Amino acid sequence: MDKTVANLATAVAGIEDGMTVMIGGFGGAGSPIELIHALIDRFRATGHPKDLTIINNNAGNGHVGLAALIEAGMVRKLVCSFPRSADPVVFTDLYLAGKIELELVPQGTLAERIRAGGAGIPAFYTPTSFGTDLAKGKPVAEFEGRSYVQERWLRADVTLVKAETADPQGNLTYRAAARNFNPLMCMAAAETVVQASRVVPAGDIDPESVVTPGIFVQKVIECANPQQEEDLNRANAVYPGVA
Amino acid sequence: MDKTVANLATAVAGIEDGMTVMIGGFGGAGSPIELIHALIDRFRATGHPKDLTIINNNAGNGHVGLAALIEAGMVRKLVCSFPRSADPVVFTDLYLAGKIELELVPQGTLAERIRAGGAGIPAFYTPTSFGTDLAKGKPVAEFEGRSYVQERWLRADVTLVKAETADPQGNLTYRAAARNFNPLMCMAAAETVVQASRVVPAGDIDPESVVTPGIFVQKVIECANPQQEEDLNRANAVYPGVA
Amino acid sequence: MTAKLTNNQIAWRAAQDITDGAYVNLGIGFPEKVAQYQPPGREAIFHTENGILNFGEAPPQGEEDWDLINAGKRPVTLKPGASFFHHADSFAMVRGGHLDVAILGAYEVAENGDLANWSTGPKGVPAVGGAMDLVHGAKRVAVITDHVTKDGKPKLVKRCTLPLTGVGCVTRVYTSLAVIDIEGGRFVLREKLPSLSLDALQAATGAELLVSGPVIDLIVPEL
Amino acid sequence: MTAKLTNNQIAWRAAQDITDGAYVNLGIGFPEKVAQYQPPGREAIFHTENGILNFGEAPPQGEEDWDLINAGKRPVTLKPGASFFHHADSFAMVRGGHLDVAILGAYEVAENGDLANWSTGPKGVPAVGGAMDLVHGAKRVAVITDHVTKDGKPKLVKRCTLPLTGVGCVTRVYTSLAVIDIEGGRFVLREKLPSLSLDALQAATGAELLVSGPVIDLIVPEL
Repeated sequence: MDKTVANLATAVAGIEDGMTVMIGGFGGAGSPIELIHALIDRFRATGHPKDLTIINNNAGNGHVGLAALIEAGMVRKLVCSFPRSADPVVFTDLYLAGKIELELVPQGTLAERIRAGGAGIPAFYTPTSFGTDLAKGKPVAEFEGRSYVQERWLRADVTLVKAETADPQGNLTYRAAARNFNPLMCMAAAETVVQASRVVPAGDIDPESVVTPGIFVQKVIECANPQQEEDLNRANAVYPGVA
Repeated sequence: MDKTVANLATAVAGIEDGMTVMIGGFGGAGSPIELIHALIDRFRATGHPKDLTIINNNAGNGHVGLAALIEAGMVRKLVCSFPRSADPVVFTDLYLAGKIELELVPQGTLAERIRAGGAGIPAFYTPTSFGTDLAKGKPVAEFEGRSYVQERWLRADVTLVKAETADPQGNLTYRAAARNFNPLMCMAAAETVVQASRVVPAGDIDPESVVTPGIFVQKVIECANPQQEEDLNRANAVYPGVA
Repeated sequence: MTAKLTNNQIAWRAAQDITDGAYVNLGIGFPEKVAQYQPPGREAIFHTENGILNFGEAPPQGEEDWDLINAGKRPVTLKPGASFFHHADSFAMVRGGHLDVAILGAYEVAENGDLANWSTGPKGVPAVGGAMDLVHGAKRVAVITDHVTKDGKPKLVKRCTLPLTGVGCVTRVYTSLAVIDIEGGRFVLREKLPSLSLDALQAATGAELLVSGPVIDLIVPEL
Repeated sequence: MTAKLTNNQIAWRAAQDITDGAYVNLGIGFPEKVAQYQPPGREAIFHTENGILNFGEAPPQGEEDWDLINAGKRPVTLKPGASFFHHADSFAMVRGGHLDVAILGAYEVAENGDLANWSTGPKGVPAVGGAMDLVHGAKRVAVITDHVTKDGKPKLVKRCTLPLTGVGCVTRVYTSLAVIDIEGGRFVLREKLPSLSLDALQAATGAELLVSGPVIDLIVPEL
């Protein structure tokens, strides 16, 4: 069993117009910049994929990664908890112009909805957002004298994540707080695509240390020395750069 | 911060009559035999605790560990998925005599209910058990054309688990398939008590390899070379042994 | 009825349908045998509910590690690429539709896909384990079973009489006599022992067998 | 009104109520300052939503690791005993009641414990982050805030007018002028700046201040 693919283009080839795509990362930590940029390359070459629904905690920062994907005009709707950032101009401008849809979800609810999608739980109850605008229209129920909001699972056609180490079976480890949403999103998509800083032979990752078991992963591509969104933004990088 | 306690008696001192106690392990793997036996010792010395509700995947095997706890007459009710074993005579006899209550829960639902208890999710929907006797009396709902059963969280007063490595802050690792229910039960109790085969200084467990973060743990006791239920049963051990 | 497949032969037949790289859960007991008969060149990855992916066969006697067991509490070994995880993650794999196949035993299978395999009624101590999760989780749920009970009564029935494990969940049944799909609420015969007449097979079956295409000879090696 | 506490001083006061060994989440921005003022001999363990327990202060400039950040996306360091976990586990800690204290900023706090701190209304881009989870998760939810807005309007009010973050969730408010508990749907004054009259404090507060016991002088060091 070998889930590694030959190049970034092949890695993102499964994403089609109108799909729902989860993208891992919290801000720049754990953000699969190379996969996102490969998707932008494809769009610039072919006009596809577009009309994407993107699920991520944030809305991008600067003009690289997720922000560049939005700036390229590929995103119809964003599901996230915190679309503000140090330099959120790309999303902010489109949103205020009514050109991109936003579903705002409390961060813990976002995480739990994604996990539920991966775990086959279509709905659950949470105290979060009860009595607030973000609970409007959602069923409410009382358990043991306290009120809760019913939330639904989130699932995706494709997930793009960044890992630290992968093996050909798709077993993954992450690096520090770059873990964040990545393991959950791996569970919740029909196809999970992983960029890993290192691909090692099966058996080289200690079975005790595997964070994402390979059953949740369909494609693996090695991206040694991946770019970090924060570094790119500090260098005022723009993707794609001016030719 | 030092959550280590001096001895097994102190470790299990928080368990009182009528409490709900989660006990980790799947069969013998991950079963905290020393903590269970310490609890039996206390009961034999003081008559307490009794009328316990025990949550475990199984119902014990032979005459040690959980089976010995049941045999001692301390357990009023058992919540489990699989109360059969190679030598289930202790539970079977009491159950058929109507002297112990059983709540039978599908294994995945049991795990998810415990996780829900730890994660502040009072209820969730699962396809498991729909249309079966185990769904009787439970609310049913349809999502996206499929029927699901509503299940409620499980929480405990005290959890007893076995870990491989612990530090004084309560960070834990497990050993192989001895992990099973232990990390979930740590999350779901007001007081989590851990017997660890090794206690190491804070910082000695790689932050990437911590399976149970210390926030879920209240007491840690080192039990080097813990007994394994399977070995005890193969030796026909009985706890407490004949004096 | 004379000839029938042994359990090993039923397990062999079921194993032929497992594709390379499939994630598979085998029920406790008889279904565990399926792992022994993977066709050469194919490698399935086996999942056990108690938190291991990619485990291998039993260790030699005396080398058991009782922390390294399967859902049947029997000792196993690890293959390269194995991983450990807790029970909630394990059943996320099950319930979340990540397993390709679950192969389970049965007391009864009905033509509507209902399965009864956990309880023989109100007597004794009930035990369910992970069966109810598996039948609603894996992409394909198959059953391996003797075609009839020890008393010669059909196990493939119109409607289950024993307590259900799951509703409308089984899609293929490998028996000691035949391979039968469940489609549109009907048993559809795919393969049968060549020595067995269709009438004899129907007589041993508790609901009508539909023949909607060629019926292949069910031929398996001596095992 | 003349004298008031600086943000550092408000943070210092809030820090005095954090017990040794407490698990604490500090909201993004101003509340992060609380970590700087732990009393000697006490050590809290700080949680950040993005998956770290027991992180420490920012690294020296130039030594940032951008995979090691807090919920405010600022670089942090690790203390011995730190751990990493994914977002679902992180919010299990929050929602499951495992945090001892969450300290958050506020636009408005009402006498019934309602908090508004995520949206100033329909203008602009809304962003909520983890605030709505924290207010329903931590065992104790406290607010630190200037007593009044930049325009001098009360932030402690009878009922919130801005979109709510949570209902009936705040139990203590540390302001630039006072320490106020919320009990039984009322603001109960515990401490106030000694230079400030009760009338002046009441005038700066949008709901009645109950005095049900001794009011202690709110005295903090120069910071």
